[in-house]
Amino acid sequence: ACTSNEPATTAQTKGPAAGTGNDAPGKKVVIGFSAPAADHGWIAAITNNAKAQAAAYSDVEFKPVAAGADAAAQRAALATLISQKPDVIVLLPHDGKELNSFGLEAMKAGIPVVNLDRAFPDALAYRLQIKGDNYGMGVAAGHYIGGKLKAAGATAPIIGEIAGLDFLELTQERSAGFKAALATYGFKVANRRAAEFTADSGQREATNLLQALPKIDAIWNHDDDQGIGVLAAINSANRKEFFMVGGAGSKAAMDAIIADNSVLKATVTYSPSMASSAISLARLIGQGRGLSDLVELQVPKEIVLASETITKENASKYLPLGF
Amino acid sequence: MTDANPAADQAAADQPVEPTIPAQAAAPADQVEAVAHEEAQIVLRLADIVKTFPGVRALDGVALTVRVGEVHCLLGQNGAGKSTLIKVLAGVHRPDSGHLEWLGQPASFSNPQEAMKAGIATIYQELDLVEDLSVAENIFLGHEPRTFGFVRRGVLAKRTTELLARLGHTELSPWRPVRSLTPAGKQVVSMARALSHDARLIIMDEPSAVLAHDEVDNLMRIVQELTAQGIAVVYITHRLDEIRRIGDRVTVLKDGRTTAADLPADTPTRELVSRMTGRSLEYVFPPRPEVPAERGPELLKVESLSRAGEFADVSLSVHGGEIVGITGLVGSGRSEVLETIFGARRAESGTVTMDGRRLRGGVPTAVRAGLGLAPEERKSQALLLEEPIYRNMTLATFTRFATAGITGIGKEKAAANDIADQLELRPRDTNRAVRTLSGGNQQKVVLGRWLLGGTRLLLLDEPTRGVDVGARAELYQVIRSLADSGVGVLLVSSEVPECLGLADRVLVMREGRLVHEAPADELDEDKVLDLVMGGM
Amino acid sequence: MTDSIRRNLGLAVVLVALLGIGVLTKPDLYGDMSWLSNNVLTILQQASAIGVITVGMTFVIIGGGIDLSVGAIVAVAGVWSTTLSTQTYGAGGMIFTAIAVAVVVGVINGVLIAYGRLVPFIATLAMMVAARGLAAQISGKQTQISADATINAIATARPFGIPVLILIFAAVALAGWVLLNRTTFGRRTVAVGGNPEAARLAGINVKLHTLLLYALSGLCCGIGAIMLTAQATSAQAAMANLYELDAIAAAIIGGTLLSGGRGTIAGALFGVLVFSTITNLFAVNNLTTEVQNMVKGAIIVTAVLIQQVQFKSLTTFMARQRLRTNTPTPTPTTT
Amino acid sequence: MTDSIRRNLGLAVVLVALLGIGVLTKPDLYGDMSWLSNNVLTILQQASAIGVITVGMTFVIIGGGIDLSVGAIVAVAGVWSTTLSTQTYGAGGMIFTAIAVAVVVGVINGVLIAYGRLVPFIATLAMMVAARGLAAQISGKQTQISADATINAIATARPFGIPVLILIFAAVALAGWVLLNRTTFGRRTVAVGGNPEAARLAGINVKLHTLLLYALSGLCCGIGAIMLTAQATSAQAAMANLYELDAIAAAIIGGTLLSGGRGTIAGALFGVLVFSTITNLFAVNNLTTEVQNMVKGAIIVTAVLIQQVQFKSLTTFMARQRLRTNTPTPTPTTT
Ligand SMILES: Nc1ncnc2c1ncn2[C@@H]1O[C@H](COP(=O)(O)OP(=O)(O)OP(=O)(O)O)[C@@H](O)[C@H]1O
Ligand SMILES: Nc1ncnc2c1ncn2[C@@H]1O[C@H](COP(=O)(O)OP(=O)(O)OP(=O)(O)O)[C@@H](O)[C@H]1O
Ligand SMILES: O[C@@H]1[C@@H](O)[C@H](O)OC[C@H]1O
Ligand SMILES: [Mg+2]
Ligand SMILES: [Mg+2]
Repeated sequence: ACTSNEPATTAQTKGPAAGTGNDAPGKKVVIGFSAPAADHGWIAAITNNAKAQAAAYSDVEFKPVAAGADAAAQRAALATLISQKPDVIVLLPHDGKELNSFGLEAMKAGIPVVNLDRAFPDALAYRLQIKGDNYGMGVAAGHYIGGKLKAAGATAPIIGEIAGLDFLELTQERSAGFKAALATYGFKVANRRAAEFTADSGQREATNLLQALPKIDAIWNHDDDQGIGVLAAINSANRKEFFMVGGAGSKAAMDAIIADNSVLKATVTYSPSMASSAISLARLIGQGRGLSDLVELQVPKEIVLASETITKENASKYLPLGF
Repeated sequence: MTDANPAADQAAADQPVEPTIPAQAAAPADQVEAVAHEEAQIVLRLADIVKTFPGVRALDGVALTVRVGEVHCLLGQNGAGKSTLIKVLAGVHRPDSGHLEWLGQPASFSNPQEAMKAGIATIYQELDLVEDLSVAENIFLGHEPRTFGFVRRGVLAKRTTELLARLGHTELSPWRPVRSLTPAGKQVVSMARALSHDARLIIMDEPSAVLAHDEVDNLMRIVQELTAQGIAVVYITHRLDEIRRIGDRVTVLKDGRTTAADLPADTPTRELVSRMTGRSLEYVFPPRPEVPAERGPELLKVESLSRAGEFADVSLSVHGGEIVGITGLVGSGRSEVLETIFGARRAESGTVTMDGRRLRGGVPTAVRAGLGLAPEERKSQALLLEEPIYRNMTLATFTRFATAGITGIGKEKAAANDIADQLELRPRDTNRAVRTLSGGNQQKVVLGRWLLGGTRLLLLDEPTRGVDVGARAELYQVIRSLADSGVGVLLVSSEVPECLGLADRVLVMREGRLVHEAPADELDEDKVLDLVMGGM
Repeated sequence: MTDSIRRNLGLAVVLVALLGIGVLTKPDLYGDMSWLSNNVLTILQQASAIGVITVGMTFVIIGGGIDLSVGAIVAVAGVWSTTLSTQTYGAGGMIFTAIAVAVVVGVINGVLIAYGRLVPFIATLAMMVAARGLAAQISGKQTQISADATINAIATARPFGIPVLILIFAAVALAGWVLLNRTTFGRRTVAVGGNPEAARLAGINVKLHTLLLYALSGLCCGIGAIMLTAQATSAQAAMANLYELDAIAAAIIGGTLLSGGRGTIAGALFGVLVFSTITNLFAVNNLTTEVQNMVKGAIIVTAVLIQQVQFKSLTTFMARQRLRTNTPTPTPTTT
Repeated sequence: MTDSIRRNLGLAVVLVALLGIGVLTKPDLYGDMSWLSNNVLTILQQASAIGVITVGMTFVIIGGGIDLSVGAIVAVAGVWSTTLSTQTYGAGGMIFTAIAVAVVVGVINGVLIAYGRLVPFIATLAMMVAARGLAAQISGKQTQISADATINAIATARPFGIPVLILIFAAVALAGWVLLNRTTFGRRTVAVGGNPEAARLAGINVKLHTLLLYALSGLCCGIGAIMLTAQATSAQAAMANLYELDAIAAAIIGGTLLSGGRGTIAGALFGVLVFSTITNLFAVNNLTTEVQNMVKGAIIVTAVLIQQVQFKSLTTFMARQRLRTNTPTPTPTTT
């Protein structure tokens, strides 16, 4: 519900399931948390989810620090977080590579770091890495579009791509996955515009893309939040000869897919629910416990979420995860 | 940060530059016989110099010959091309055509530095100082004493002190920021800068315009010292008496051409004026009305006006039809009094009443009540340099020409053209940007603004500064006829004859206080000067 | 006036050149008249919101100031007007809210600068930071969807075939031109920016006028906020990102002096059009972001250089003409 | 001198006030001396790169210009110096590359402005866009990791307990002060910015000098790029985002006139410190970004107002003093 105006944000949390030892309150854990300042719905959902998940545990003390405008500001904020001696730190860095050194320092100082979403390159810099699969997301979108067009008998379809902030590595990974998947069908991207994850930039880039391609077969838009603007542009240009796939999995996008009255036919997930999971796992790490469904006594080192494809058929199942 | 010597700086800051009276008064100019000029060596010869600006032929075949050790005066109406000529000489402008011979050799200066290197130093009409540099840094800007790029501050200070001493201004600290100096103080710095070069020729473009009486004496003394050392001086002025005092020969420009060359300095005024203007003209003040002053009702009444640090306890009144002059030394606070009456500065105590009603709402209220101020510094205080002349003239009145907020440009232009005719503005085209006007013509635009009608009390601060003799007479006429039509005029002028000649009543100001008041015909120049200096 | 024509001639040349590049690189598209006319409308439409904001900015700059907060004002106005509670008042309520909020923020800028004597750069920079914060606070950092059909129609309706956005843009531009060139307000603006001391001594209330200029800029931002909200059918705290730079750049490219006292509305609009034409051209040619940026920098520099050459040679030419007509061989006087 | 002290007094008051707020809000932390001294080092360290860049910016602004491209120059220098092939040359090669690239970009700015007669705002804006594009091109939009231990040690080493970053910052600041106040270059910078016509008439090569100012700014950006790269152990095209605004704001808050001709290094550094102290205070108090932004805007405004009051009351005081000493009540004469 976050990409809408509903005041109360319905965060994705997971209450302790009955019958497992992990839910029983344990040793008190202070979890420090930092994510970039929210400038769009996905990031806002990350912070909300983390906060809500932490609140669900009586043995977790949650210490968030705002991360400011860039990696340098986030590093400064983390310096003050360290001085408050957290047991575990959950960190969604501005840039994984730029904050890699912080991860190394914290780990060296004995504070386990849970690296969320934007990955540290160095395995020594984190205790746990939990992230979405950006490349996989592009692959999912590519397969959906490729498969559908192939089935319709297209040979040289016109495919548009509206990416997110182009300077982010994750955007590069998504585009790479998309390109690779399309190639398996012998298709390629005719025009690629990069927006900034905001609705107005989405509108601007989509308008230009539509102008550049008088006829289109399919579009992949990386982010459902900017997708609001993309849809507005499509609507205002009165274009409906193609279908579109979104990204991330916002509630508004799922609603539109279910309603099936726009070009948006599917979205590939990149769920901010990973923040909730990160908090749960950070708690377990702090308490020295493992995942109850696994045999191992400790939380594993890496978790990569699968990017799933939401369509009209399965959307109702995913609706609770929509942000 | 710039200060090596904060103590000295502090001391200097505590002491506004008082124009000091040189210890030894210079011998009267007419008694100092200059070297025999006729045979003297020629340092500079110009012939057929032409320089055009977009739409204007500023110089149209000028000739000028300057000899060693002489004071060569350059005379001409506003816009005649004097400043342009000296800028050509100084390497600021490249002439379109013409010959320039320097020390007997053909020469051409493509930038100011070349001219300076060749031995030509210039004091420009518009003060060309850097406000946030110190006195010393301004004087030596571009040729600072230095080692490996580091300024040798000790040497710099020493040489500055020497130069200032030579100019009779030991009270100026070398490290004082130029921003804090009076216009006269700045003129001294410009002069010191010219002297800091080893110049064979020094050009001075209206150096006396911003100076008061005693400062002018000092200037004359310096010029004479220079010529005694064999340095030639080209001297531009609109004050004919100065030519008599120090000039050796005179070249007259009219419309960018030399109309008379090498006239003797004692050429009769009448002839000089007719060479300049092409007609004969009497340099006289308009006659005062038979019954002096107080013919109309009392318009302006000022009571015990004070501002700390500027002036104290100033009381005066101006009647309709009356011209009241205030004279005094530069820095005596006259401009501040005018600006405070006008509401541009807030009075700390005292009252200003117009037509019996108190003014307290700042400038807009004053303007609505019928006051108008022609300020002292035209560029910084009065003009929109990039805007056309007519818009500058109507700056205070354009709302009056407007209907429902929509401007009446046609009416504005017509009104501005009338004034331009009255004041002999040149060029006459009121669509031109004010920036392209000569100094004196810019001054006319400032005055023109308040002649546009509706003003009932005119505050004029040095209204004829830089205005040529011909236009001056016109201006006096205009001011007098305004008074005759019932307007009150409060006039500040550093030129005592102007004050005495034009005003009905004269107030003398010294160190922020009015020290004397008398009808103009009861005073003479000597008496006023005594009062100005402190009743010696 | 002549000045304005002369300047804009340079930018017109640039626009034509950009069109030429389009034709050369994509002859099929540019050859298609219906596509081309639609493309022109698209460019104008994309230029409309920033264009409106640039009109306000041009006034502020001519008046001797600068407004770094325009993007943030758009954001706070957009977000405030799309809260659920505001939306219950319908399109009228939303428009009123956007404009009221934007004007109030503009007035605060104006008060700080005119009466608090803050440097405009600093005052509006502080406002930029604060207003973005406020917008984030109000929106809870969510993208707020505009559900109002009337508002959203602003971006889609096309009375007489011309998009409403373009009509609004044209109306604001015309109003701005009249205000600057034909009213006492405009005259005061030039005076206040050109020489504040002279303006003050001529009886103009410089402080009040300065305040009004920032309020005017706020007003334009409010209008711009509605236009952008309609286009994106949503508003959020990060919207209109860096619009301040675009607006200032457009004004300056259009010949407005950053130091104040001089500038034209027409020039500023040409500036806006140059920018949105460039963006359009890049999209049509499918340039990557990085190449796009490098080329954009080069085009800006070239555009300004062309404009200068144009301007200079024309000035010289006109001066020659004038000289020839005005000075019928002056009769020489001799000594 | 007095002027500089007076101005900075205001900012010093602001810094003390910020410290006071820290003590009030977090007495436990600020009461702990070792935490406090460490915190001061942290603040200085965080201020160091932007501080170095601000020194260059201050020169440019005093000289009558502006440099909107500093952030982009840092990015292109940082990215160029961390390409795999550059890294093979070791720390020396990387430092040389960063500085050479930054200076060259600065020189291009300078040429465009001084000889191409482009408005500084437009020229450096174009450069900002283009240089970011170039940085993206070079890095392939990837974050490039610096593997060089020597470079990375710049951010971690602490000879005599003082971080190297702070030492570099101090050295650049001192050099900047000497350059501005004790050399002909610095004094001429004031002239070129304050009255270019006067500077030209005094025989200064205004164009060349202007070019050198942008080259100097480039140099500072090159140094800043190395410092930031060391801190992040990496470089990327989006690094030093919007540093131009921070640097300009710091310079102006520190009393540098945006119109040129006036400014101090010390003031600019105070400006930088105020900003990084604010950021630090927010982090310690864990404000959310939106509240942070709102409060930051308010603090900037308050800081400047405090500074003005300070300045004004002192000026009035001095004027009074002057009157008292100079005017020994002249005796009025009457007719
Ligand atoms: N930069 C310029 N652009 C256009 N016209 C100019 C420029 N400078 C001077 N002029 C014109 O050249 C003519 C000569 O001007 P100049 O300043 O030399 O006069 P002047 O004799 O010094 O007058 P004044 O006594 O008023 O100082 C005037 O008509 C003036 O308008
Ligand atoms: N200590 C000072 N610091 C800065 N400016 C000063 C100082 N003393 C005087 N001035 C300035 O010097 C100028 C001359 O002072 P003032 O205007 O009072 O003299 P005046 O009698 O009007 O002389 P004039 O008619 O030549 O202007 C004014 O502009 C004044 O502000
Ligand atoms: O900010 C990014 C978000 O918008 C995108 O959709 O998913 C990955 C995030 O890092
Ligand atoms: Mg002149
Ligand atoms: Mg005066």
